[in-house]
Amino acid sequence: MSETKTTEGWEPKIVAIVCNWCTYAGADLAGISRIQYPPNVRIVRVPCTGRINPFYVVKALQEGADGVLVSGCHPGECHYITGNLHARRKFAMLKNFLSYIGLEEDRTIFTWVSASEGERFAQVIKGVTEKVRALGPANKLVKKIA
Amino acid sequence: MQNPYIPMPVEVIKIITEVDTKDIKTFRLAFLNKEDEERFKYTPGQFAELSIYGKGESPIGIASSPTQPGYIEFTVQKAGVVTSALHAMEEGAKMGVRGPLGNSWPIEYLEGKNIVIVGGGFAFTTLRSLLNYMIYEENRKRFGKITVVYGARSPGLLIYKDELEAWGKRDDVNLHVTVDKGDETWKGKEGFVPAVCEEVAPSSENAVTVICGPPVMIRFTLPVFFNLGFSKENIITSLEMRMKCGIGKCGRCNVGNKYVCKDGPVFSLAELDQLTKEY
Amino acid sequence: MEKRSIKKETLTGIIKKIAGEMRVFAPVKEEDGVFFRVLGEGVEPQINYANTKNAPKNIFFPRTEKMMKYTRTDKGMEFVENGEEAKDAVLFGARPCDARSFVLLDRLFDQEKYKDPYYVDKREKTVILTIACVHPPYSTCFCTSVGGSPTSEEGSDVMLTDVGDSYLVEFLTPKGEKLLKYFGDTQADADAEAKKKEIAEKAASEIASHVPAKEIKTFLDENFEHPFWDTIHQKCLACGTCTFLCPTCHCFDISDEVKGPDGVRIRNWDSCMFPMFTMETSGHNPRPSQKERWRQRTMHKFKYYVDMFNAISCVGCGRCVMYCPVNIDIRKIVTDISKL
Amino acid sequence: MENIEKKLREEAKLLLAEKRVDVIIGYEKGTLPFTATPCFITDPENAEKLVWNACCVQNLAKFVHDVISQHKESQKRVKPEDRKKKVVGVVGRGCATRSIVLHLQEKQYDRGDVVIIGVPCTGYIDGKKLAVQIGGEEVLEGSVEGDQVKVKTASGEKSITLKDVLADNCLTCRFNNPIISDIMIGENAPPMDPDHEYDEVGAFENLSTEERWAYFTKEMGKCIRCYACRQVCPSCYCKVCFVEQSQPRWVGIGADETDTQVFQLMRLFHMVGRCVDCGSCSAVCPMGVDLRKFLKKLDKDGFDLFGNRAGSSMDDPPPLSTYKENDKQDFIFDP
Repeated sequence: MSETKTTEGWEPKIVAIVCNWCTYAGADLAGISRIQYPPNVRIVRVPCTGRINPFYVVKALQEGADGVLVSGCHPGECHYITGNLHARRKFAMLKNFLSYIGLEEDRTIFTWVSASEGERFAQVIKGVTEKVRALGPANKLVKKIA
Repeated sequence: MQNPYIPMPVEVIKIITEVDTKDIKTFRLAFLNKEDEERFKYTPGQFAELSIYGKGESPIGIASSPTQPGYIEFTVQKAGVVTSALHAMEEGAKMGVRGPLGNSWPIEYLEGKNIVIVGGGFAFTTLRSLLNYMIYEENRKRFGKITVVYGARSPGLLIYKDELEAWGKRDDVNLHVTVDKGDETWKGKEGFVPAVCEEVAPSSENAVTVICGPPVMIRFTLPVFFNLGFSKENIITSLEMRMKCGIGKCGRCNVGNKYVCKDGPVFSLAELDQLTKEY
Repeated sequence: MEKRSIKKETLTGIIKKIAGEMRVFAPVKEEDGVFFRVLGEGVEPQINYANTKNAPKNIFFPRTEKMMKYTRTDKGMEFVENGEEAKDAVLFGARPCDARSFVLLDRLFDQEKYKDPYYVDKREKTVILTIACVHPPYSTCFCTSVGGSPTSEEGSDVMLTDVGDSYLVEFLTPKGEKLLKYFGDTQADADAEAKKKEIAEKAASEIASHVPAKEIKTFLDENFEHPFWDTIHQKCLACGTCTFLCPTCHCFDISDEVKGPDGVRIRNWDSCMFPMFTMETSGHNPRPSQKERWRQRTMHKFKYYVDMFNAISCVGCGRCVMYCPVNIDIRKIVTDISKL
Repeated sequence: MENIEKKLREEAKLLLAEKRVDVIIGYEKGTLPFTATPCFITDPENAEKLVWNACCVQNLAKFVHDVISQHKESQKRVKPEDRKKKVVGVVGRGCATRSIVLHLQEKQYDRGDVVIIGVPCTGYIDGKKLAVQIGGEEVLEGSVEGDQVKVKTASGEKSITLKDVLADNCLTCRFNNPIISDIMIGENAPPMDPDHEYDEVGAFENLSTEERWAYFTKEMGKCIRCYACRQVCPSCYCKVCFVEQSQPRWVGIGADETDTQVFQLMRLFHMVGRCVDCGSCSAVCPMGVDLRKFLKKLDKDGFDLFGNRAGSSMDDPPPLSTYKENDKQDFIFDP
């Protein structure tokens, strides 16, 4: 960790794209239970991880997110039966591919959090924030204008 | 070097919702810089690029008349990115206008002649500009008899309702408003524009007809005017094309050896005959 | 007209010297091709090359260009400023066909009523140094068929001709003479000029492709509808390779981009080969298939441009012939039309 | 090869004459040396134009899709009882038939809409490799004689070993014989060298993150957004590509280099389980962007993770349209 890029006053911006039925409810539970977690995530709620176009992840990165988290129901618990299983394939490919073209592996993170896992949600956010913080501000694929 | 791509800043001073479906609105714009208003000297039939920063530009016919100083008006249907953004605007919003662009209705040619205006749907905008220009007190005597046939699909889709009423009361404008299908409150004509034109049967004697409307209306109206004896030189219409630059550079509105934005959009039928059928 | 003679080996040095003082665009070797690029320090300008892959039009008319900037305020987006103004520059190493393309583009971009300020500004501030083709670079070259020649001076401010052991440097315009000081004091002798004349004739005679480009206008005038158009497009991929590499294609699109509080209006190359080019918001497309698009491209180059600006909008560089992925050969199209 | 060409012409002529197909999509000689170009033959007499050689580059399945979908579109304006079927014949090498399999799996048309004249393939010449071999000179004349390529340039004649100029995807091709066909011309071609197909990807994976990023940005920096790669790709058949969608607009087209990176990245990603490694996109790119370096990675991962090779069998559906309960999920973050 000799060359970790940290900018003065910089806080990681993380976009969390989560499914409505499990992870979003999990986040709710974390809130209701007053479990503390870092304020670095912006949550985008979608019906199901199966609905997430991989472009969402790339677009978030291009618009300046330092990290993107995608989280849905655990396998077997999808509200739409198999949406997350389809998503799992997509994200396995996407994560490998983004890493292959030279993006830092920890910029994109995938996980499962169920509706009852408020604690796990907080742990995930903590973990993701730490990982992204260690990477420093995103500078690849980030759109600049003017 | 004057940069023809830079819009002039304007403020939306009034928004009028024209139709029941709320997807056609008239925007009244006032220039923020006085000198821009001077620069923007237009003739009925011309258009301008309405510019919403961050969304882009959209070419729209000017609906107001140069005889109405202090503002310009555009009647816009909500369709694409820019027009949707425009429809989301509120009075007081700032935007840009670039123009006036294109040629215009041939005012000089129309002078001293009887004029038949035929409009359908919301394509009536630049015809309204022309009509208001002609009936302006100082201009009225320059033109002969004025007949107007204007149609929309339903009463709720007629635009400029207040003006229609005012024009109807004038004895120097022969106005016929029709709808494809009326409703319980509608007391006017029912029927398609071509049929009404046939019924009204304006004389072709020293007359010019100016037509603007959906392609299908134009297609069925033209034979009516041929039968009435109008020559191709005396049937004038305005073309629509996808445009970007508005000044004959970007190439997309190129039809034959003309650029619709620069050499048009107004063409007589005689001129259109010379043009390749690619519009 | 000033004429100088320089030793061949001094040319690179001269160009580098100019590049030290102003922006120089020059052919530069990049991987498997030669491209016009801004000549950076330590980079060798190519002198003995056939022709560049990209046409130099991108210097005056870049693939993407800022037209204006705006910014978000409390009252919505507000205009901030125009795009950047051009600086004095030199375009070195254009081939006569490419130099000629600017004369054709001028007719569109530099009109009396509407000047395109972005193009005109850069064009006016750039001196064009052309290297005459002593031999036609490619067998696909057909400049002589469309009004040019391997030694055509049209569009050039300075022309360099390899006359054996030296370059004959001809300063053709006052703009070109601004560069006089870089080219020494050796006046060109009559010998060099005679040599050049010889070269011009020889080079023109070596052009292998002959295309009846001027003869097809009458056919095009009358045959907007013709079965010929029904098949030429079949294999076209509807990509923009031909139009993007063409030195005279100039169609563009204008679009807005925003990020955070900043926005720009930019223009980008567009292509009549793209289905979306003429697609209207309503869904109506006046040129609904590749057939109409190919007819447009052919007509625009060999008829409409002639009608409008009295010149064929093609300089015969052969790039579209060489790089079309499916080998749609404009030479063949023109020749086939001439036989109809 | 000549024998194959002769038989190909005979079969094509017969198919057209017997009206079993309405058009045959094949290759004909181009106007430049070493070019063969797609052609559309409707008249049996013109079947003579067909060629089959190492200059036939493009994946013709693209045109099969285009012709059939355009025909179907045009039939929408015809009364149901008057609608006609159009059968397309196509000269199908291994990769083209893989694309057709993919089209069939993706329900783009029916098996009965296409008649495949299968041809064995020994690879095509990569123009860029050839250019390197002859020092960037223009090819004035050229021919392929056995395993030698004879080239004439301004500086003289040269003979090059065919294998040295074959496209990379051909050299390591696993499916150089048709997957499916209705008529097979000639014997199956000998196998190429598929054992090494992922060598390049493996080497690239071993580079550092920054090296990979540098390469990606360098390659994408060449792109001029002419979309030739997309247009030539048989798997890119969306009616409106995401690049051209305006509401919402997914990706910009100019100002910033990341737009081009994102365009390429997402187009490439759309090829998961759908790229047949025909090499057409790389072959047509006027700027020489190394697209295959990235596409091959998707192919490799698709096989490693899901055991799928795009279009290699009618029974093996595209991997992203299906799933297995026990798919690997070691990438899932577990705090």
